[in-house]
Amino acid sequence: MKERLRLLELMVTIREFEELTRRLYKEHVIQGALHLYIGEEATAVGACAALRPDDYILSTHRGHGHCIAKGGDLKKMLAELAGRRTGYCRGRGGSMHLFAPDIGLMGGNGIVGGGIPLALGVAYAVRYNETDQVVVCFFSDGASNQGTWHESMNMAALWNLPLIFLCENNQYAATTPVADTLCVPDVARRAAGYGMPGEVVDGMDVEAVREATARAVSRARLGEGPSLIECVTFRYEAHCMVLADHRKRPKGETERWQGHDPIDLLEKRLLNDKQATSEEIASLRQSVLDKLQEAEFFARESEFPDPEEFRAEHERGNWQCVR
Amino acid sequence: MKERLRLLELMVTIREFEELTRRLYKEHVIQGALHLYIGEEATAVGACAALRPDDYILSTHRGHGHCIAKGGDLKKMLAELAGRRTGYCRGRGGSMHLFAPDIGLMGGNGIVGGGIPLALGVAYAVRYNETDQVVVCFFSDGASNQGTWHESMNMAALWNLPLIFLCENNQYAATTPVADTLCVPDVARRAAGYGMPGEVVDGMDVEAVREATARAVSRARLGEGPSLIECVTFRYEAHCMVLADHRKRPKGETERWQGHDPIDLLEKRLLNDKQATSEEIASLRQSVLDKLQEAEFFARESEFPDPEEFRAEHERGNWQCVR
Amino acid sequence: MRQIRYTQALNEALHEEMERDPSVMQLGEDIGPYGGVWEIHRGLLSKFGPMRVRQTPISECGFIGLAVGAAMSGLRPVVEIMYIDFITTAMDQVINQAAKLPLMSGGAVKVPLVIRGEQGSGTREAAQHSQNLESWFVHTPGLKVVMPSTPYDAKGLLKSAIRDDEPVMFLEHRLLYGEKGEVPEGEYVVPIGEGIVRREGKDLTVVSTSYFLLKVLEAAQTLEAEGIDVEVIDPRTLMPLDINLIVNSVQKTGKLLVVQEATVVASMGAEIVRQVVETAFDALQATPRVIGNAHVPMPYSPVLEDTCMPSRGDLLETIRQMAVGTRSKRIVS
Amino acid sequence: MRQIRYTQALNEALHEEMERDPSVMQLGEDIGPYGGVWEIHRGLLSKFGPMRVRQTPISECGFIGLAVGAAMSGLRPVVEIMYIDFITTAMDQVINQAAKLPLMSGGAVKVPLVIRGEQGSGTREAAQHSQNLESWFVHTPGLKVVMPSTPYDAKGLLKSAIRDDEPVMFLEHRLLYGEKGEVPEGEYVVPIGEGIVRREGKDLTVVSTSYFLLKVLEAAQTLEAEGIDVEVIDPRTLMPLDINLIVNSVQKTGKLLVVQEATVVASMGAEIVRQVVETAFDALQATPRVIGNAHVPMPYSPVLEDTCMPSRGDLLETIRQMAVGTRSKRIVS
Ligand SMILES: Cc1ncc(C[n+]2csc(CCOP(=O)(O)OP(=O)(O)O)c2C)c(N)n1
Ligand SMILES: Cc1ncc(C[n+]2csc(CCOP(=O)(O)OP(=O)(O)O)c2C)c(N)n1
Ligand SMILES: [Mg+2]
Ligand SMILES: [Mg+2]
Repeated sequence: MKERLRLLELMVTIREFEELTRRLYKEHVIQGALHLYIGEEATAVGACAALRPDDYILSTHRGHGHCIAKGGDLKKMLAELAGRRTGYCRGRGGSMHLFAPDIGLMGGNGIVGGGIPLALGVAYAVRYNETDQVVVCFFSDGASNQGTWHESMNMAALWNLPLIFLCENNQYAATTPVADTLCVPDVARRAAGYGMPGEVVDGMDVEAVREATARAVSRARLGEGPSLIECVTFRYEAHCMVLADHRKRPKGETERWQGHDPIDLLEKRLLNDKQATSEEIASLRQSVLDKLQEAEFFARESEFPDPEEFRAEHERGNWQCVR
Repeated sequence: MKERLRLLELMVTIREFEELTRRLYKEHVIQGALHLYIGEEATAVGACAALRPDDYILSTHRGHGHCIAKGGDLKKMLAELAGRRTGYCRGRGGSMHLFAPDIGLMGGNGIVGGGIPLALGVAYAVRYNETDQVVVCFFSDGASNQGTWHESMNMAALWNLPLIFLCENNQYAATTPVADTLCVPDVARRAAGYGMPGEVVDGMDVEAVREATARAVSRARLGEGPSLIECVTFRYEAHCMVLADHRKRPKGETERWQGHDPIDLLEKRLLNDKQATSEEIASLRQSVLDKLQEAEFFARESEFPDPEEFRAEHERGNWQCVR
Repeated sequence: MRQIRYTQALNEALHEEMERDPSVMQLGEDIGPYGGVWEIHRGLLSKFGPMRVRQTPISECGFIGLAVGAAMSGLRPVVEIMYIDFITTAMDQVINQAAKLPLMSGGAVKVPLVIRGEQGSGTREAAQHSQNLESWFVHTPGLKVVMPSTPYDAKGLLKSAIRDDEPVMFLEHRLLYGEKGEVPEGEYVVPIGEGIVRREGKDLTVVSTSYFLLKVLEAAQTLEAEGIDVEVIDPRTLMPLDINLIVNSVQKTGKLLVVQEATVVASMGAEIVRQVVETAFDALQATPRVIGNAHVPMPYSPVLEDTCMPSRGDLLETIRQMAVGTRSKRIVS
Repeated sequence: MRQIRYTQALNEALHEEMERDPSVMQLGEDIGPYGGVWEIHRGLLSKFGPMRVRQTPISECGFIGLAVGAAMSGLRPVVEIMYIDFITTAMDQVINQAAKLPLMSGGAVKVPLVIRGEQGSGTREAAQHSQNLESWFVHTPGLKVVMPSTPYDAKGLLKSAIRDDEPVMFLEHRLLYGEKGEVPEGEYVVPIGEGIVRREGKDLTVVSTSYFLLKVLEAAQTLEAEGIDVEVIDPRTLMPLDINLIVNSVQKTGKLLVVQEATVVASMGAEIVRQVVETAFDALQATPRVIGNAHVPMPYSPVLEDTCMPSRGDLLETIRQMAVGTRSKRIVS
């Protein structure tokens, strides 16, 4: 029960975090690229729930959820998104580039498919060091059509690496529906071409995701090699803050998925199974909001990085050509 | 019967052509990179036998066989290999870069896997122009692990292009055996991940290759989309003229494959089926040698390109920085 | 004359060229129903259908290769790369295929291909979305490189690029997309390879392209009040470069400043200096200079991004120094 | 001192560094039982086993990415790219990942990675196997770029590169592989960022790297007989560049010639001119020049390849002209 509440809390944290970033973006506190994870909370939370703290994940451009699910510090996250020196990357990375090796997050990535070979390398290092850690590589449907995906699937299988390819099939790559880019009905069936187990799971069901990931994790830990898991999920919002692609979706599509919302789903289970009351859930949400308020305060109050210091740090910066 | 003799003639032509290039390389008439096709004759000849003259092929770094099988002019080929102005590419391309659009050869390629997306584009143009031509894309086992292969397989299937992915699995990529690079026993099984038919055929049996290709061609012509064919074959010689990797193969491996030689195989069939006599075969070989001698003479006698002319042709050449 | 946005000018060029020539086609991500994330493909899909307006998977290497193959086969593909930063995933097809096959084939195939996309810094998108990569393409034989700074040039040069038989890298800047400018109705082209004097002056030649050109023109305006008379040249095409236009100007002003957004080391700016020095060394009355972005991967934080780019103040100061500062005192034997 | 080949020097560096540091590992095609197509990996697999000497599929983007990920995790991968031309297939991992992640992560991860491989023209391998791409990497913030010309430097710089915490592009030349030179037994390193005066002289500074340096030294020797006294500088590292060494030399000779194999436009040569002009304009007594390969994709035919590269005669002639020719007569106000 505790565990289920924890899953709920993480999903609520992600959702509310995203709502907060949306507000901060409108205020220009956050700038640049911002991709919301709303609707997909169950995949990050379910997958990371099957991991140990010392396991690794690699994230994408849509990475806030992954970071929170792996135990990321909300303050450092928001500070990073706001470009402050107290952020995870001292303000140098921003939303798409959260790095937190201390919690096993080896980075987001602004290049679609760009992080997949990096995950391969992290998994390679795990085997090199002969530990029993595992690596989860998050990517979405769009990225699965990049050449890097194929090359990495092949090498992971060839060398039996402890790597879980975790596809968040959220039905779209930017404005493009998955049926327009993927020549087969699902990504998972491609696993067979690499002699790897491939499984499709309900990506809105956090417990189903956790179970599927746990199976793959235990294979990987036992040295039985990589797996591919495809979580069927949905992005409720726009691709990013400057596109309004979600407005052009087929009528009713978003609503249909919202009817199968991952947070609602788990809440209902908790209530049904009498593991929590509505009041408890409400107070959990409130405590999340409180933490986020603190984080917001922290980010807003944090200093920006110091340009002087930055220039001094980068002596090859050729600064005499800038000014 | 005529047809079978034609297949034999083409295979013998390829083999003898390669023997000739080897000699010319030692004499420095041919320079740079030279990759012999000896042992693999049945794949090019079998595949091209299923094509019409106006169909297209795309070739690789090991492309002499493809060019001959598609009807290439031996003189222009050898002249190209010798860097003469009478060559297929006026001496600018050399061995890895035979282009002969007049016979449907849209180029060799020095980048492993680099030609696969080009084949996709040629097939796209065929559909664009609404003709019933088809395109065969040759590549070997090594190239199948490049990202371009995956991206091209997906798009070819997605848009139902008249493209045949023809894998010449010759067991090695340079010095590396296929088992060290391919995480599954064969390339063909990856076709399923693209909803494409995938077939393994005996690449030493020219008629088997022709039949398999013919099936794929007829699908493609009818608008039923791409196919993958894997021809199991073997490269008898070194990867190229400057490596001696073939000397380091497991004992007896090359000999085993030579015991299943594509030319011998077809010769035996012709003799068995009484479609040719030994004398006829000997005279066929002789006529091939005669043609090659003519081609050699042509290449040797041909002029080199004129540097002056070349410089004049390339006005952006920045020639004042060269001399 | 009517004023239209840069993106609209591009959109018009695509519409007109696709109407004019049935072999012209579009490839790229999200260019279908949505009309492209930059909205440059609006209306194309419904008018020309999916064969000619092909929305692709995120497979840049594959679809740029497709474009090269299609171009070899007689089509004229125009490919959108959403951010130039992503061209790294397809460099082989650009560099080893598109740029080289026409020569390697001895002319047996042509590659009439346009790869267009936006680049640039200044939008807080961090290092993987902030590069200016024109110098790579300029350095690569076999490519033409175009960098229009106005809606007029964007339209006219895109039409020229599409009609060109060689591969053209057509580099836009996302901060130019919202800029408006005069664009006549009806047919015109801007030839590839011709620069333009954007402002005449006698004290200093400033060469600048793309979005930075706007800042240079604004600085020139400001400095006019101080009596500094800046000549501003927009090469528009970087390969081939209209070096005569630049050299003539330097012959007049005796001074050269290149202002670019790209990092400076081994860049187009360095190249312009090299060429000017080589052809007009004796005309130079001061050290020629290049200013541009710092040599660091672009950081996200607004304060850091700003410190990595020449500011308005930096620009004014550099021009002032060069225009009125002490001249070189050297006497040559 | 013993003389060994360039490839053997590299091989020794790999052996020694792998012995010294268990986190050093090798990745690349054909580097296993065969020992690499250039034979630089001889003996490594049997000594260190397949985890540390990993022969890869032809998946450059994937295995360079693997190397970046492994480097982020504390290993020190050394990747062989068989010809630098093939780096185009992996540019994203080099440019957007290796070069940028250390900064973007705010230092949370390091990428101690060496990508080494040979480049160059002159072997009749045509345009897809003949490029010199150092200028791209020099232009890209976040990378160091090394180009050793002797076996001694090859070994010493490779050891430094492996110990460096930043990604290093280590660019060899296949025509150097057979060259022999003095290499002491035992431990030494050559620091990254230090150039060297290969020959002292007073008439002209020639800056050259890699294989062309050998031709420059030979030309200098020849010209000595004509009384032309050439100073030859080998920067060895292009990023960071030992510009002081070059500028000091130009202060002395008053003349600069850069000789490179890369095409000239927007290249390292242009950059050296830019920096010298910017810091030592007044010292220049003649127009600085850059010579290098023609701006065309390299054709196969020997006669054409030769015409695209500066010949020995071209080199002699250029040096002669610059050394003894008419000096610039300009008098500056
Ligand atoms: C190589 C590359 N191509 C294109 C883009 C632009 N882009 C950013 S996100 C995105 C869509 C990604 O789709 P998907 O992989 O399904 O991830 P999702 O956004 O659905 O999480 C695109 C096209 C990019 N960042 N990198
Ligand atoms: C992208 C790239 N990587 C590496 C090479 C070097 N190389 C040339 S041929 C070859 C082996 C190719 O193997 P395969 O695809 O099986 O073709 P085969 O030689 O067996 O016909 C390699 C590694 C190359 N030309 N291009
Ligand atoms: Mg998606
Ligand atoms: Mg092979």
